[in-house]
Amino acid sequence: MSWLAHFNYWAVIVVMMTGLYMAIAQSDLMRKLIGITLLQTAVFFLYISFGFVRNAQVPILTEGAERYSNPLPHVLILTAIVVGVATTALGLALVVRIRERYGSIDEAELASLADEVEDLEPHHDFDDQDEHP
Amino acid sequence: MISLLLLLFLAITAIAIVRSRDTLTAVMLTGLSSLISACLFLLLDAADVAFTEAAVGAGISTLLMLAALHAVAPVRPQPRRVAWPALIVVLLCGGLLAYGTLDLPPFGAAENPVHQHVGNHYLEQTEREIGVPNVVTAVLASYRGFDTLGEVVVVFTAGLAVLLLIGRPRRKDEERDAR
Amino acid sequence: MREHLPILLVVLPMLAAPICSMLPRGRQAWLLATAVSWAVLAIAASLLIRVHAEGTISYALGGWPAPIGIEYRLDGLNALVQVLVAAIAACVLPFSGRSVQDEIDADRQPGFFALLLLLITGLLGIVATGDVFNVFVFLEISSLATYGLIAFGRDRRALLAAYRYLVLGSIGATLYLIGIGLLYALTGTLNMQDLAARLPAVADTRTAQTAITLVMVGLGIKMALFPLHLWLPNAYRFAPSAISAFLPATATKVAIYLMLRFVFDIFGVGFAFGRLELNEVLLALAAAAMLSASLAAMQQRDVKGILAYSSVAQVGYIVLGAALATPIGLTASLLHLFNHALMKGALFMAMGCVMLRVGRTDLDAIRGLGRRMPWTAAAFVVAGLSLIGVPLTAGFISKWYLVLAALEAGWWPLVILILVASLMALIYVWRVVALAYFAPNESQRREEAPLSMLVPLWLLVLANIWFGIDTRLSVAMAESGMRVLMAGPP
Amino acid sequence: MSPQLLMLSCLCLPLVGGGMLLLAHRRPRLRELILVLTAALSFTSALALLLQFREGNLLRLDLLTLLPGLDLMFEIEPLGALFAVLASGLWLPTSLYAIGYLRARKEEHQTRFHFWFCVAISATMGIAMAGNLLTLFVFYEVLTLSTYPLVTHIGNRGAVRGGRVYLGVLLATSIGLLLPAMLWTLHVAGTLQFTAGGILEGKLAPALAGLLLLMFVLGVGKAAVMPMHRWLPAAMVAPTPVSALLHAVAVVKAGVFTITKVVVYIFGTGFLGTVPAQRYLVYLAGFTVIAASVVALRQDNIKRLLAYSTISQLSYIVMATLALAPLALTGAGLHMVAHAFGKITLFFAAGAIYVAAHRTQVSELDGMGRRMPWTMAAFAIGALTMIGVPPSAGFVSKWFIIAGAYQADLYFVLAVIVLSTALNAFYMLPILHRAFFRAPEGRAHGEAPWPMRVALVSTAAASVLMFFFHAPILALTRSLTGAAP
Repeated sequence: MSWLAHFNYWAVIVVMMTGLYMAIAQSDLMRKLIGITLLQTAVFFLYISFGFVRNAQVPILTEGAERYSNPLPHVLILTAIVVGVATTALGLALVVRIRERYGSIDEAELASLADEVEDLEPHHDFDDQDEHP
Repeated sequence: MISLLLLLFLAITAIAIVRSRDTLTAVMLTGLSSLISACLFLLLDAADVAFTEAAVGAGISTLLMLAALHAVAPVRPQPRRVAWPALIVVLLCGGLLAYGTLDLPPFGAAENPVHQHVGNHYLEQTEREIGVPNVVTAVLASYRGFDTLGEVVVVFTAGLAVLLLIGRPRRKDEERDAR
Repeated sequence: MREHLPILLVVLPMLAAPICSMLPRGRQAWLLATAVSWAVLAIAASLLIRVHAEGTISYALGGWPAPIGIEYRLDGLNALVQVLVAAIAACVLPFSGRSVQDEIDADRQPGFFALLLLLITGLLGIVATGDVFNVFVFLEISSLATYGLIAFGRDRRALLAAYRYLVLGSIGATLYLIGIGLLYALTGTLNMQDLAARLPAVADTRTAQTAITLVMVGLGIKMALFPLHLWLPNAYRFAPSAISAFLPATATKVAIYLMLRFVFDIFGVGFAFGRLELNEVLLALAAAAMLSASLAAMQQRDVKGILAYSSVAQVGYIVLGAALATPIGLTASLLHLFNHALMKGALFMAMGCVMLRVGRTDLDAIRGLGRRMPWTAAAFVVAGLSLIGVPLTAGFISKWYLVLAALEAGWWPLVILILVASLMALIYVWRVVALAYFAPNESQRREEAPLSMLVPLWLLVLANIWFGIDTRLSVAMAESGMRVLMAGPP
Repeated sequence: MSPQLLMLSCLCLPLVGGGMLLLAHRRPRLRELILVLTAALSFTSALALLLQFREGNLLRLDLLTLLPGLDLMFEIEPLGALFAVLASGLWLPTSLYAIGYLRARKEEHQTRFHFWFCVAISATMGIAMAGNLLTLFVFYEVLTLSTYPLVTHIGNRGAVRGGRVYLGVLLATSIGLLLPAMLWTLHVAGTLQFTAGGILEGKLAPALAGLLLLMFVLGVGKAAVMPMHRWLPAAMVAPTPVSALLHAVAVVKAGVFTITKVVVYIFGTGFLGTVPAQRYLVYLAGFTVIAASVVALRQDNIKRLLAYSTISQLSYIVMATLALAPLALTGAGLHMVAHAFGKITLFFAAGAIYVAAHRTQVSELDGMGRRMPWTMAAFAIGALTMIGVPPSAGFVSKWFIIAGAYQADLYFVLAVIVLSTALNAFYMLPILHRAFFRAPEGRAHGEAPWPMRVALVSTAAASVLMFFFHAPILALTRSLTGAAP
């Protein structure tokens, strides 16, 4: 039973680590953000499961209810969801701008682009370079 | 039991996302995973969170991603390569978390410390102190109202930053880039 | 009014930000932001004085007492950090007027200043609050504002730097969130004081150990602790001048403050350093940071890059002092936190002046600076001497304490390490100085930066000298902060 | 004037003068008047201070608290008073000399030059009067930094390279060795106050004390004990007045002064006698004496030759100090003064030759004695001082060192002195021979401008006078050994 009791945590950890892996390893900038979203979603679940009470009710006070789930994690996660989506939005805006000015959103390519420009003409505004090869 | 199945499904979705080659698929699957977790939240008695996750996580977030994907398209398919250093870091991190969850209080038990201290106060006192039946709303708006204010500021900050990044015509940049 | 000052400090820039963003002209936004920053400094200073006179100030937000509601709690430590943040802001904002005019499109300037105010709000909020989740919310405010501000850099690589910081910063914040989630699951509270009181009962669990590790890693990313510093160099390098002057002096410092708070006040030294021996990990990382980042700084071709890597090395110094966990080590750490803000602020501001007049900050742009911009170059020299740790500058004082702390703890190798890193600082600073004064440059035209930039710059430079000669104030402040930390969990 | 005010004026007069120079930078004559006046006033106040000290007044000044428990404070003791008078006294002729030199060479940035010179002198005063090791260290670093713009004054590639070595060696040794040595001392003794009899006795194992002493001796790069001597030849790119006052007197003497202070007031000669490793440092200093002389033999550039000669002569002083014999210590104090007079004269002469004849090499000096009789006569006196022949000051000091070495049965020191005297003669006498006994060649030229001549004649005269009237100096240095029984 002990391992079954922790099964939900382990499943969540798998999701978390999948997200983390995407954010670190995948070179497409969009996919990194997807990874972060995934990571955050898993964390939300973690919090909510902390607040869960078996055989209890949604924390809306009603007549006759004995037990409620803990409302505090819900509150925290409501905040965290909004914060998460705000981060995603900003990240996406950055990706769009990067695509506009570099013509690519692949990390490996971007790194080589930046180096290339630096070597060619180190002393001028880099923005002057043509960005659509 | 349903929740366990859903969780398994969520994990499978996550794996599918990481293995997907096409970013559009990944985005759609992310939306799906948000929906699954919204269902899970509902099963775990978190109605407000479930609703928000469905609306914001599965809805707005997916929409934003689709819009961004449209703006940056075409995106080349992701090569299937395993980045070993990252994998090792991730496995270590996951191992640590798994280790850490071993000593967590039993899942769903009413005697857990979480339910004894502050949380209990909210449940017992909200009716008297706030007078709103929905405890989540009470905590959100009053007990921890400052967090909510902070949340609004976060949204404002992100909105402002996004607007400044892509919201207005950027003639200067375009001139610069065109040269 | 007086009792509401703690919250007013945070809310004032928060409310000013939307107004600022709606102003039609950049100039007006700048004036408003500057006025707000000065008001914030005045409030922060008055709070610090009050803390010293009356002891810890606790402010219950919304009137709900501590564990139920969110609490702002100011003691000798965070009141000091608040003053530091506010003072740097009050210096950087007047300075930013001209450089922003030069570097940022006119129609985006009000937004820029609004974001800067939000960044200040976030940092002040993190420092003031006594609630670990509230920390997360304000951490995100400051982080999002930072990502946006870095992206304002003219160089297109600024966008990439901002993006990379966003990814790493979000991972850091999420790890922190998991960490405090685990703590919450163990104790049922989010209030720092309450956590500290309830943690000892569950300290033996694997969950608590994991939680502390996650919190430290999350904060490690935010404070750019080696090897989690990879986001920092490019972020500082490509950010607009005003931002690269503001960030190193404040953002990493606030993250370090938070780490100190967690280790000493919440977890307690006995747990974090005694049982988990995190201090040894921290010492090793600090040492690695000092050496590797100094080496990297020596290889940079861009002065802002040099300064950025040097910042990573200096984080190592600060962590080093803290990891010794002795009164004198902590004093050294806090002193260096304060002094490093002064010197890095000044150095990056000097680069802001160069950016304005020359348009770039690579080593070639520095050639002949002594002739062309004598005041800027002189400011760089003095602040650079402070960074090296030459006597009569603030840098000397903090390094003196650090070495003394290492000696006291009997860590001989650390003494050598600190001195070697100082010598490396000598090399990378002097490379710039030599170019500024001895390298010929075709243009010998005098083109000094405007007074609006020179005055704040020299204010910081003089502070470097002042706190190197008269150390009563800075040492007393650091010691009062140290006492807060050494007192440990209540 | 109260003694405290006098000490403050010693420290601040050069700074104030420097500030006024900057203000008067558009009016060269006024500027130079200010310079000479400042130098004269500084000398007067240093002299007054010395007199006060001899009357037995307690001269102590707490300026401010740099670190808790560690003040920036000054206290006069015999050697310091001597050093202050020496440095400020020689500043007066040097300022005259510098005015003549810079004008004749039509150098750029003359105001900047004089300003940094003033700062350097002020730092030297700080070193001379320092009452604890921290104060000494602070002014030591200020001296390094303020002389850097002087070394690189010419601003060409060679000057920059020389400046880099100069700053690199001096800062690296002081941060890398002197600072940790000082912190170690503080850690062990709990104080850095200069105290008669030392502060370390009984607090440090002899083996560790040896290591600490090694850190001090090598950490004080300004004393140019090998292998930390490279900066001194490098500093010769500086204009000659800098080499003359700073790199023959102020900076290098600050180095040996620091070592002497550490030996006498930090370790205490009594305690140091029990430290076995101290003997090896005597050998190191002796080796430096010989090796630097050998290198000097092979130099053709006059200033480089003089630089190596300085390295050698400095190690005399270090060696005599470390010999720990009372008479040798007296000799060390005397030699500080004697070498200062002699070496500054030599540099003055070298600079005069450069200005008047544009010659920098020994091999170009044929017949110079006839073209520039005053200059070469002064040069001869300086050379005799270096060798230690009567009637020059060098004889007196060497005599005391030899007597001290004999007293302490240090035959190694005796051998070194004898050998190096021979070596000194080998590299100095050929120059005199060339100058006075060979026919001049090339275009005819006269002496250097009069301010330079006045300066070099007066210092040459001083080094002869010191041979006859060394009693007051002797009394001072004697009281130094009295302070450390």
